[in-house]
Amino acid sequence: MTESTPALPQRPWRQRYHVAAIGWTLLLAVLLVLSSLMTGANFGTFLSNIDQFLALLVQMSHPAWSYLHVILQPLYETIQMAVLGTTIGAVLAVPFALLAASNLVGNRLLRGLIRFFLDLVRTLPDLLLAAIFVAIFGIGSTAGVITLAIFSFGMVSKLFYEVIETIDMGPLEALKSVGATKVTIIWYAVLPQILNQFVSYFLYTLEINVRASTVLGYLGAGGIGVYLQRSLGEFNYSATAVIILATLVVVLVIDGISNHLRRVLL
Amino acid sequence: MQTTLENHPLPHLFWRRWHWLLWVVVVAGVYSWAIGGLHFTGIQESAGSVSRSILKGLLHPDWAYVYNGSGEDLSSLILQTLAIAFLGTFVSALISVPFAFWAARTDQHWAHLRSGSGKVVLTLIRTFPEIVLAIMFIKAVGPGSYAGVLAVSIHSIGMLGKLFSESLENMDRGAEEAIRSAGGNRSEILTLATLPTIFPEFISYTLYRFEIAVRSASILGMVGAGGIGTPLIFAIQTRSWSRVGIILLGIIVMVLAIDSLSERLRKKLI
Amino acid sequence: ATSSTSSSSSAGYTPKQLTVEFVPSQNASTLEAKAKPLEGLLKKQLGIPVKVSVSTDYNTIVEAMGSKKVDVGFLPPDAYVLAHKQYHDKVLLQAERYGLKEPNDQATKEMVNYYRSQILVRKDSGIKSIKDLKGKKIAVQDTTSTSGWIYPAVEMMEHGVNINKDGIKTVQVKGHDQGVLSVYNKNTDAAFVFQGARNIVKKDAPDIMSKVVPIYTTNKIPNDTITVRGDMNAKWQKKVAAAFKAIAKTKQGHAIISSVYGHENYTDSKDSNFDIIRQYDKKAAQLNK
Amino acid sequence: MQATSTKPIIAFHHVNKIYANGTVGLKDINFEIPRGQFLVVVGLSGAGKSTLLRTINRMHEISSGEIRIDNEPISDYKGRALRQLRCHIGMIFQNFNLVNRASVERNVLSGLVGYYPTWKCVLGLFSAADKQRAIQALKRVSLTPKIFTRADELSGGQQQRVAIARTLMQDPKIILADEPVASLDPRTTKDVMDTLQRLNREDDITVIVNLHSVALARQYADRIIGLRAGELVYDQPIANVTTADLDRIYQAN
Amino acid sequence: MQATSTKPIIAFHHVNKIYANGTVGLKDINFEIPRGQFLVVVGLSGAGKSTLLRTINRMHEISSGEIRIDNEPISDYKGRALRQLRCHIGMIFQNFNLVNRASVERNVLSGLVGYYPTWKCVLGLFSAADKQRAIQALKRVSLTPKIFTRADELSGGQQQRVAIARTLMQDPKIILADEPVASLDPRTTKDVMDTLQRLNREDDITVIVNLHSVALARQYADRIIGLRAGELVYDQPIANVTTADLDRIYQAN
Ligand SMILES: Nc1ncnc2c1ncn2[C@@H]1O[C@H](COP(=O)(O)OP(=O)(O)OP(=O)(O)O)[C@@H](O)[C@H]1O
Ligand SMILES: Nc1ncnc2c1ncn2[C@@H]1O[C@H](COP(=O)(O)OP(=O)(O)OP(=O)(O)O)[C@@H](O)[C@H]1O
Ligand SMILES: [Mg+2]
Ligand SMILES: [Mg+2]
Repeated sequence: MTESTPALPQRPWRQRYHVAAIGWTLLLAVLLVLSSLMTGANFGTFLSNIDQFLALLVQMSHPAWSYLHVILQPLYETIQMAVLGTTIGAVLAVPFALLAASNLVGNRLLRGLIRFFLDLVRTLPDLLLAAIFVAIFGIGSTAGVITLAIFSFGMVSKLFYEVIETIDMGPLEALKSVGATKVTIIWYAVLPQILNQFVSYFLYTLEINVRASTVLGYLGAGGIGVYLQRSLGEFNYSATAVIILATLVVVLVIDGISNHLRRVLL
Repeated sequence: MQTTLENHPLPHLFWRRWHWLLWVVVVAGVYSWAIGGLHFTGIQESAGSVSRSILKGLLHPDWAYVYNGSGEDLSSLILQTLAIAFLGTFVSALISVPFAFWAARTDQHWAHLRSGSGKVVLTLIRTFPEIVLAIMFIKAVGPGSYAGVLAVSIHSIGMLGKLFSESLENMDRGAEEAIRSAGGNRSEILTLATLPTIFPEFISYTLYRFEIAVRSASILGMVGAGGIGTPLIFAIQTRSWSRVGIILLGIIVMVLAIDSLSERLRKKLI
Repeated sequence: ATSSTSSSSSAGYTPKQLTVEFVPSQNASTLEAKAKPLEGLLKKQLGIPVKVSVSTDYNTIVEAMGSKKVDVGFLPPDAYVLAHKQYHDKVLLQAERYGLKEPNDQATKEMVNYYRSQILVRKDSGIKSIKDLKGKKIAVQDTTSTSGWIYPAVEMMEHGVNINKDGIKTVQVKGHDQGVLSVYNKNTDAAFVFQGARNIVKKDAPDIMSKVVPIYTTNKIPNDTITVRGDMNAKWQKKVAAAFKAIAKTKQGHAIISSVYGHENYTDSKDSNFDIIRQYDKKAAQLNK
Repeated sequence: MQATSTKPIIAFHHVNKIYANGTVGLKDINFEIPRGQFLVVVGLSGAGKSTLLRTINRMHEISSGEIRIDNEPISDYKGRALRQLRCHIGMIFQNFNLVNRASVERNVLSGLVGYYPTWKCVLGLFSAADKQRAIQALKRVSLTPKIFTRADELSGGQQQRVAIARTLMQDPKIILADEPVASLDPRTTKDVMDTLQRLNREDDITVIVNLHSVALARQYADRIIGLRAGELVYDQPIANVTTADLDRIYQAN
Repeated sequence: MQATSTKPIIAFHHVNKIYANGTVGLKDINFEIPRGQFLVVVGLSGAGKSTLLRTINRMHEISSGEIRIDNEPISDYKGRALRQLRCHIGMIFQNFNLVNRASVERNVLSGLVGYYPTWKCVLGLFSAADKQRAIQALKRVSLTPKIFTRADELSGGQQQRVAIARTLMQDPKIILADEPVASLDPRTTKDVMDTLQRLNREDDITVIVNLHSVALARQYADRIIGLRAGELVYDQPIANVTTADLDRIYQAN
């Protein structure tokens, strides 16, 4: 065994001096400094005023449980809106996601168009959607459901085509090799593979929608958000706490169902 | 080849074949409750003229608002929104790492309590409305985009912590095992195996969350925590649709640009 | 929550930099999220740096004034009453606007420091008076809204109609424009809105003035306030008040406050101007029991 | 062992395959496969074995030359005709390619989709006779007791046998198997290879198998062909195959 | 081939391992491994081969019995002492377990973790001498040209050789290899097994390998032991091993 040093490969100087890593770090630092300047961020101010931050938390730490019966109905309404909105959005998302997946659709142009459309939908702020649909459908659940449906559509379709792109192509090949049509292939080989992911993303979106309704209420799209705003307007933070906790329970339940279903469907 | 049934009786489980019916009933129940519980408003009498004027406004955006040098135009507010989202997401990503380790369910038994409590805390943070957080921070640091940054930093922990902890749960533990078998201790395993393995996924989630923060920074504007949200809300409230149009256009351009940038970054990372 | 008995001395808080935040009320139909012009004007008057910010929600202003992060707030009357109660904030000025008169909410030449609330119905509905509202559906604002709930509800009671009984169904809507539209679209039979709210939807529904008309107009409601932190020293309170008044007098200043906030002028105000609001609040609270 | 004098079921004429990125997959391949033969293809990794197999049922398109099945050139088949062709060629994959979440029965029945209209497939409306055939197919691979089990609850060898049963449903004239026993343990390997041999002998199905293991190749093949860098470098009936020959195929160039 | 008369480096005495869920991993295992032996462990999937290997460096804890290394019982080792023990035992995994995104050099150097204080490892402050050793280790597995390449850009066989180089950095007395060549092609398999053999012969490292392939076992082992359902059912020096024996190990009970 000779101890001579074998010839090592040459590294370009960019690699030897970690140019990329240093460059990225610098860029990050510069961006951070710029945004701190722009937003006037100053950690000291926050620390010295932390008691003011906590003041509201202290008020919230005594939830006014009697408020619960007031918000139960709007909470149901929130869930109902979220369920319908998410369902409509998710169902519409399926065909679009299939068409946007690069491993199912070879046609780049079609895929590009579909993706651009989906991107566009996702950029629409839900606030604006809510405002427009309130203007069209008036105050109430219809506007809320449609807003949530569009929001869910944008979100689910993206999550979904990303999942489709990671499926095992083996079963698709197997079906192709027995002479199956496209639709059959999707039905037999694609859908079963993504079903549990679909369910879990559906529930994830549902959860987001339940939370989103606290914001949508601000614009009159119904649900618990109206009461959140009212409690804040009355400086009634113990009621705010009840609203938050009630929402938390709903979200935890959805989370629990999601975890359970994921295990069952795995 | 005769029938097989005598030598290999087919397993026939009634429950197994029909349990999906139960699911159908449950799901149908949920939906009838959801549909029955809401009262739907139809299309309004004013819908026609309202949508027409909305459409007209959106199609004739208020171009003068794009830049007017006052520092309160679309371009400066969009920049401000980006700064809020960027700084907020960055801080949030840092804080989320310990939260993720707290909430990740690893194989030990005692971990259930730890990860369970971590998960509930993360859910609470996620559920805590951004608006309320913003009010709390405005109380602490005054109105303006700094409060927005803080609100985004804290609120994003809820989601980032969850995503991070899930990727910790699902990661390939091979490299960790290798370091352990070579005699590494906990911190060596963490820094030499766990973090390098998980790093790209963390970055990718952070970018994803950044995109969301950009979009939702408009919500913060409602309470005066900075960004493009305030003028958007005002424009909506006063039904100035051409102003809404230009702001929307700005948001679309900004989000599309961010999306494609972060998409490219993410591809590079993985 | 500091006690503020310092109004007569120069003791108390002396601002080095003045922080101003406002919530535009919907009465101004040319609402803009503009802060910079006012910053410049105030700075010229006061000689210290001024920071102006905008919010759509007065809760943040009250809370930020409570935590001494905001020195001056533009608050609607109901918010002022709450702020005074919570943090002893002090009203300096009230805004003045041109008065409105019927029909069709025409602007008068007279400057007033109050506004009113109206009950709107469709002209073809056959509802002529408050009595006809029994058994009907009414669009209202939040229960904290002065013009969208408290004044009209209390005055209806005085006319013998209890909004929470008498078969009346209330629908809470968000924004006075929505109230107007819900009547226009026949979703509700009536709506409580501030006088002039129909102007907001004029662009979207040009025939609004002829289709939707008021059947009742309430008493005067005090206009928006300019309120300062309770612990600000008296000298500075005077200085701030003077500055705002001076701005409203100059041509350039007037143009800005008028176009951005819908304010035409400022007059001195005192806390007792808002006792009327407190009375109405009390009555409304009884009504809700 | 079958006579090599019968009319060929598959014939390659000057077949070339160049991948889009310029890689040469196959280079001027010429040979014929008689009906009922058990043909084993050997070669280094990347030699083109999978490529060769996949051109036969047009899972890959060839760049030039001609492949004939039953004396028909298959290159022009499109849509329905192509699906009909594939109907009669079974394919078995190294990693089984079952739908993991579906039951064994459903996986086996999916071999029939080429014979059913799409809407019947989607609704799962298979005739009772065909369900009976699925049971028979499972019986031939000794898996009837697992009929309602989910595919991912089976061991590797069992999964591969499900894949074979799926192929049997197609009533194939040809079975293509691409490294069907890599990653299986020795006993399961024997199981699977024996099953293939039985199909070849009992039903006279032509079987073409890619194998990495020379020992297996010698044990089961009627004939061995060797590929290297896309070229056919070896072609002998089993009687003439020597160890030295095989070693040579495995030498890199 | 080493004499079996030297003092054993590893000794199992009545070792039992029962998993938390009740599965019996090992059942009353008794045997000794002399220093410098090349031992191959065979057995069906699930027989307990991995379990056996992993108890040696305490990646798994045993339930009862005793394992001695260099005549020291290892069960009580904790913290530092345990890490010291692991320092001198190299482990090679079926799926390599490299940090994919790190360079080959860094992966190899990570074998030194047991020898360096934590903070130096974390900051990557390895001595020049150790960097030189890493180059030597890579040379022994013929991978020096790839030293700055990212691990995930290597082929499977190359990755496994990086894993071996990492193990060499530990300067191990024992190498444990858990199916190091499953999923590798024959030529790469030979590469990897030859490397292990060289380490065994040249450096007198005791090598214990789990293998699925009987052919490989016979080719490289000094001695073969067989497990079935957690029990040691076979133990013979290579000279006495017959094909019939091995077939018997693979029979299910
Ligand atoms: N889709 C593809 N695009 C480009 N090149 C490909 C593609 N598929 C295979 N190749 C290349 O074609 C050559 C032959 O590949 P093929 O898969 O047929 O080899 P193989 O003999 O089956 O190898 P293995 O034993 O590893 O499966 C290889 O060099 C491979 O890299
Ligand atoms: N962490 C664990 N918890 C419970 N049971 C386990 C665990 N790990 C392994 N087992 C079980 O212990 C038995 C022995 O497993 P082991 O992994 O040692 O088998 P093996 O011989 O290495 O098999 P293979 O060839 O598949 O790797 C198996 O029945 C296995 O299911
Ligand atoms: Mg291949
Ligand atoms: Mg194992």
